[in-house]
Amino acid sequence: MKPIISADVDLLKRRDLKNGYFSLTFGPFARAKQCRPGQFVHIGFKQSSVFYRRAFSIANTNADDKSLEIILKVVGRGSKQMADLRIGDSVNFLGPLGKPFTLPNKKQTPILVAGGVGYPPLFYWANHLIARGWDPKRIVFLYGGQSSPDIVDRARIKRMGVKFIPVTDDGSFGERGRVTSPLVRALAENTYESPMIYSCGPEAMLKAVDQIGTEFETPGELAMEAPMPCGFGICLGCIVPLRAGGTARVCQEGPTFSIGTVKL
Amino acid sequence: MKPIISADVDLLKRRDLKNGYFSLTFGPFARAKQCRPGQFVHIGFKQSSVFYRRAFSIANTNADDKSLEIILKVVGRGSKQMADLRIGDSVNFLGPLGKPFTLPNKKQTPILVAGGVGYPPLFYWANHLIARGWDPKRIVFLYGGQSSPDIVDRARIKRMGVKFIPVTDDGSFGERGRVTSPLVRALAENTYESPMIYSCGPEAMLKAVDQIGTEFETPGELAMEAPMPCGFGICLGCIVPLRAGGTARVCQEGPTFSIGTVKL
Amino acid sequence: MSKANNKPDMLAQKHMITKSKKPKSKTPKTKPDLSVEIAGYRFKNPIWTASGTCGYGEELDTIFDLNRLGGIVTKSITRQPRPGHPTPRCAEESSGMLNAIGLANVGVEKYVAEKLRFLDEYDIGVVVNVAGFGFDEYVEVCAMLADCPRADMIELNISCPNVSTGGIEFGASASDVERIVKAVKKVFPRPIIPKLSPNVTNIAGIAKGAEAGGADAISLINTLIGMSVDIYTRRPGLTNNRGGLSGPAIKPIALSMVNRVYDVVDVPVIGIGGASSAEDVIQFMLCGASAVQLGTALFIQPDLPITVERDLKKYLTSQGLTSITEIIGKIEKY
Amino acid sequence: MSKANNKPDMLAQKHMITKSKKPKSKTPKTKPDLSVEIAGYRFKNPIWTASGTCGYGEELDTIFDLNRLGGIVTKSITRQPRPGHPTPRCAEESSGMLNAIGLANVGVEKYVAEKLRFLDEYDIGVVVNVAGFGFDEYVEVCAMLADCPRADMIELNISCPNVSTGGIEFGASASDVERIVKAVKKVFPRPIIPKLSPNVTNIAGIAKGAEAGGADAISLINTLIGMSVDIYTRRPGLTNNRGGLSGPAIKPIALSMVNRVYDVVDVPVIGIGGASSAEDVIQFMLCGASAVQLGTALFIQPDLPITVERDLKKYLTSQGLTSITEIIGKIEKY
Ligand SMILES: Cc1cc2nc3c(=O)[nH]c(=O)nc-3n(C[C@H](O)[C@H](O)[C@H](O)COP(=O)(O)OP(=O)(O)OC[C@H]3O[C@@H](n4cnc5c(N)ncnc54)[C@H](O)[C@@H]3O)c2cc1C
Ligand SMILES: Cc1cc2nc3c(=O)[nH]c(=O)nc-3n(C[C@H](O)[C@H](O)[C@H](O)COP(=O)(O)OP(=O)(O)OC[C@H]3O[C@@H](n4cnc5c(N)ncnc54)[C@H](O)[C@@H]3O)c2cc1C
Ligand SMILES: Cc1cc2nc3c(=O)[nH]c(=O)nc-3n(C[C@H](O)[C@H](O)[C@H](O)COP(=O)(O)O)c2cc1C
Ligand SMILES: Cc1cc2nc3c(=O)[nH]c(=O)nc-3n(C[C@H](O)[C@H](O)[C@H](O)COP(=O)(O)O)c2cc1C
Ligand code: FES
Ligand code: FES
Repeated sequence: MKPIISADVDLLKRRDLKNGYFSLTFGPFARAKQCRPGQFVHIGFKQSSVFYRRAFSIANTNADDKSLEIILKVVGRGSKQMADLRIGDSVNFLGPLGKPFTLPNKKQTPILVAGGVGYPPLFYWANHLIARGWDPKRIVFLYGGQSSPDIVDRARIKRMGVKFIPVTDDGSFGERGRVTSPLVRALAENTYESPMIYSCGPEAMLKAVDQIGTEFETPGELAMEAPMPCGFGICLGCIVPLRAGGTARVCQEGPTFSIGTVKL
Repeated sequence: MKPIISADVDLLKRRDLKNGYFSLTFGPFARAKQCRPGQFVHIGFKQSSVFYRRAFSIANTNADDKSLEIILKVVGRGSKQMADLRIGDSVNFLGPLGKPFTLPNKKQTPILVAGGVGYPPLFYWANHLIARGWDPKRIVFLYGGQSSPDIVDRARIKRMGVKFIPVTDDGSFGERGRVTSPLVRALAENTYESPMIYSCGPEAMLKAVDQIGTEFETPGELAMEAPMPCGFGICLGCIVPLRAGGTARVCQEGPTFSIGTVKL
Repeated sequence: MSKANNKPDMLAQKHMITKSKKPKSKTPKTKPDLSVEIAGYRFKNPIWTASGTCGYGEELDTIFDLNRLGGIVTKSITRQPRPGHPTPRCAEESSGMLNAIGLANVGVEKYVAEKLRFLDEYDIGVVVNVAGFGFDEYVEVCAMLADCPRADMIELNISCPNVSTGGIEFGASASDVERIVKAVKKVFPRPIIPKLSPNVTNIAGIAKGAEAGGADAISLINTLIGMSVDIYTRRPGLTNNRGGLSGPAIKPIALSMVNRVYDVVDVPVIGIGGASSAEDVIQFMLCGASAVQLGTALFIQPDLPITVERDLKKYLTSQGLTSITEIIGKIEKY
Repeated sequence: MSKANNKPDMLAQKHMITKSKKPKSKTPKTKPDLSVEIAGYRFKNPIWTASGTCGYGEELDTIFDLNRLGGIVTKSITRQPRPGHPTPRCAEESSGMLNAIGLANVGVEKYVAEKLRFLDEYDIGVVVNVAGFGFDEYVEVCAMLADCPRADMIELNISCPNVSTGGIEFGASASDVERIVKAVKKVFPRPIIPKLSPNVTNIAGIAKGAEAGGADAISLINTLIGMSVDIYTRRPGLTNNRGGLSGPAIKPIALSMVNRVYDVVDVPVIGIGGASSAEDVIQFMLCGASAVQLGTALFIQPDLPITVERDLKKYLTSQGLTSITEIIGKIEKY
């Protein structure tokens, strides 16, 4: 059994999360059970105006019906095409791809730092940790966006029972400011025992999180993005430079990288 | 007001006529009222694996709701994509294009000779003639196909009340043989007063009809097909050679040509 | 079409493409200005239609008002009328098409008598594309157009790959291009725009040849030589076996060549190749084009020029620019 | 990797690509035969993967069994390891993409020590693609591969347009190509396949140069030089400014060039450029290719080789053919 498959899946469920965000659930995907948070699927279209596949973080899976959820924001042609899919439409999944987040040890406090459309893998990660026996109350979920509507899917986050700290640039929901502010505060004030950061979001945010983690000597992992022609390591198109020298492929050595690894 | 428009229309109705045939009704199309039998629309897709538009004969129009029907057979990528459309999907119509059939004079007996997917413009034509006051019983509708399922849409044809003469290669519906046999018979036996032929179908059939018309000195018009990059006369890609020398564009000087005009 | 009419200024007046005399005004305008100047003429916008993809203009005018165009480049004309190659002479490809129309055209005489006259009514730049099967034919046809005031400029199709006896040979050699441009410049008093073939090793060299010959502007690219074959009949997709590839497929190649040529010549460059949107037109202009011809895209979206015009204005406004000329060649290379 | 191993016959035995000795059997087979012979070797099918689009094989093998391939052409290697250009080094286009990876690779030493070894386990033809920044580097790298029995053949990337100091210069001149092929033939005892650049005026002439130099086969095409630009940042899509266009967009150009070369050389031709289906592979073979490399299409459909293999068999059966070799060059031109 090859670990990665290319398989057609149908759109089973479509939720409009408003403000250009959509949750799409596809299935059945034979590798749903093998998927791990931090990994992604590379999605190909039948009829398309885009040439590459598009990568989307896995936002959830259901081992029973082998379904897989992604959450996206419409920003260009590919995401538009995704959002325009209708129930029953079929796309091609290539996956699961990439290196998942690594589990914290039981002493550590997972601090999830999501920015905008970086939310999906962290939702999956929180769910996964809880399923693995983590106390939801011990999972810190920082979630930043420009404005209130950018903090999507709140009901589900609350239902998980994690320590949910929303932050918006304009203060229209949660704390006003940058999502990195409560992070810095928590680390500076030693609010949580052995913090371990998991972050996904815009590059500028990841860069800040990387600096913060490095400064406070807090371990963590960043889930990165890059334009991905192939998504599984053969094109060398998605590289990032490493601090230690050389380069790494985001799709293969990533998308999750330890804090301090990538030259951001 | 420009005679030809490019306009987005929605799929309003979709009938599976079996055996790969589909009837698709689109609208609203602002030029529905200006359309005439023999004309076609050139259809463009939003998301597509084909590059050109695809030409489809107008099979009917409804001036009230500005809808337009086409009937197609799935034979390749473009027609497949059409057949896969779902209610509410949108395509782009360019049209109406091409030279319509010309009206017979009141003494003439219109003999419509349809072969396979050449049926749609002739259905429209019969309807149109009836609407213009022609006695349905004086309209002869020869319709040939390989086998019974190729004679689609029979109920509607019967409802029109025309003199319907189906012909199949294998005799599974109507007369056995070629659709040209009853045509030759009718012309040889002078069955109808001042016959005027209108035909659409595969090239081999049109060639036969052209020969028959020429031989029996019976006037008529053939609706032709050709691969059409542009559909409105600017690419010069759809030419046919003329008997009188030179060439004609099927999309512009056609698709309807008088019998004896084109070198078939 | 008397000789007396044959003055750029009068022509320009008549067709509203004014010969620019004074420097561009510096006062900010409310409406973004799409006009561009090429070889001493001002076109109301940089949107032209490409030769062979807009006929002689009549059919396009049944879909949108031709006056909306900056310029029209008519189908290549030759000395004699030509039926072109037998069908199939077009073939559909991924994001593009092959064609080997074979220079079907009405011949220069009928062109001047009928086709050019149709354009008299329009306030657009008329660029007459001329093709030939030999050095002398080019010169002869251009000379015949000298007295036609409506022929604002000539685009010299030295790059048509479809006819084995002509076209490509000129286009592939810098010295041939220089020679032919020099010769037609002598017989045609208005601007000459050689149209370059992309099927060459060194497009910059060819462009320099054209400039040395006296080209007033350079347009590129024509189609790339391509082929297709039906796997069941084993027949090529075109009766001419080979044809020219056009459409979005070739846009990256066209952008690269336009930019190469822009970097080495002083005359204006006119971009052609796969442009299908205002974004594409802007890309060509950033790479150095002063105007952009829409070709194959017209087959897919015939009223594209109207959309492009609107979107170009939107772009300028969004970028805080007042004139489209501000973007010409403004790519910021690494 | 001792010298003793370095015999075609032993190699062939080990990797099941048998050196063909006897003429093809004429008895009709039930199973269609996809095997092809190139430069004295028999590949189990004509489906290869193209250099730079399949890495060194490891990743592809996580998706399908590499053994299903006829051959693999590994990513260009150079004398020294190279990080390549900074990102962005790929850009999406209509039916294709631009890349200027910049010959990122592990260098020949690590390649031989690690990457080539991985392929030891597979019964496929291994074609090592070699690039260089000068005449001497090509020769040096090829010489270092002479003693690696797993390097069944070398594909010489004389056509990489991305690195301004090398690549394109060789590929654009017939005499340069002849010279470089001659030189590497002296140091590498197995077949040499020069890979031609499409960015030339006369591909047939270049191919003849390669053949004169002793090429055992000729592969083409590499990418076409292209460019893109972001209209908001005004930055090129690639840090290298220009890159190579690949994908379905270039297939018609590739088919035409393959056919041109097939018509003028006697050695086998290997087709590359936009192939994305069995139909495409058949088109290349009808135009003269003895094998076809799948490139960019692997990014879109990584298990494509499996589908192509199945569909090639279906095609042969539907056409009443027993061997894929029966279609090579069998286009019926007008
Ligand atoms: C490993 C990985 C995981 C990803 N997970 C998700 C996910 O869970 N949800 C999701 O919505 N997207 C995700 N993306 C991004 C996604 O793959 C697409 O890049 C994104 O949807 C834009 O594609 P497009 O075709 O719509 O835009 P394009 O047409 O390619 O680009 C349009 C414009 O949007 C900009 N743009 C590109 N990507 C983004 C982005 N991510 N955010 C904002 N602007 C952008 C481009 O710069 C461009 O200007 C992921 C990417 C990777 C590599
Ligand atoms: C003026 C005009 C009117 C038309 N009206 C109709 C209509 O009313 N209904 C309709 O179904 N089609 C009609 N067509 C044909 C239609 O435009 C397409 O050519 C047809 O649907 C095939 O396109 P495709 O993309 O599916 O096939 P492609 O992928 O282009 O071709 C697939 C295969 O089908 C073959 N093929 C192409 N056209 C036909 C055809 N018409 N019949 C059988 N085989 C074909 C091709 O040779 C090829 O082998 C009309 C064409 C023209 C020019
Ligand atoms: C059907 C067709 C016919 C063409 N005829 C001519 C021609 O007569 N003369 C000419 O110079 N170019 C001709 N061209 C080339 C176009 O003018 C243009 O250079 C080329 O198609 C690339 O632009 P595009 O991709 O926007 O179409 C033709 C192109 C097409 C598609
Ligand atoms: C990302 C990428 C990297 C490539 N790297 C190389 C390379 O290292 N050496 C080489 O000879 N060709 C390289 N090529 C060219 C391909 O091998 C092939 O010739 C070209 O892409 C055309 O084929 P395609 O359209 O099927 O991809 C590369 C192509 C791509 C897309
Ligand atoms: S996307 Fe191709 S190597 Fe990462
Ligand atoms: S389809 Fe273009 S001229 Fe008829």
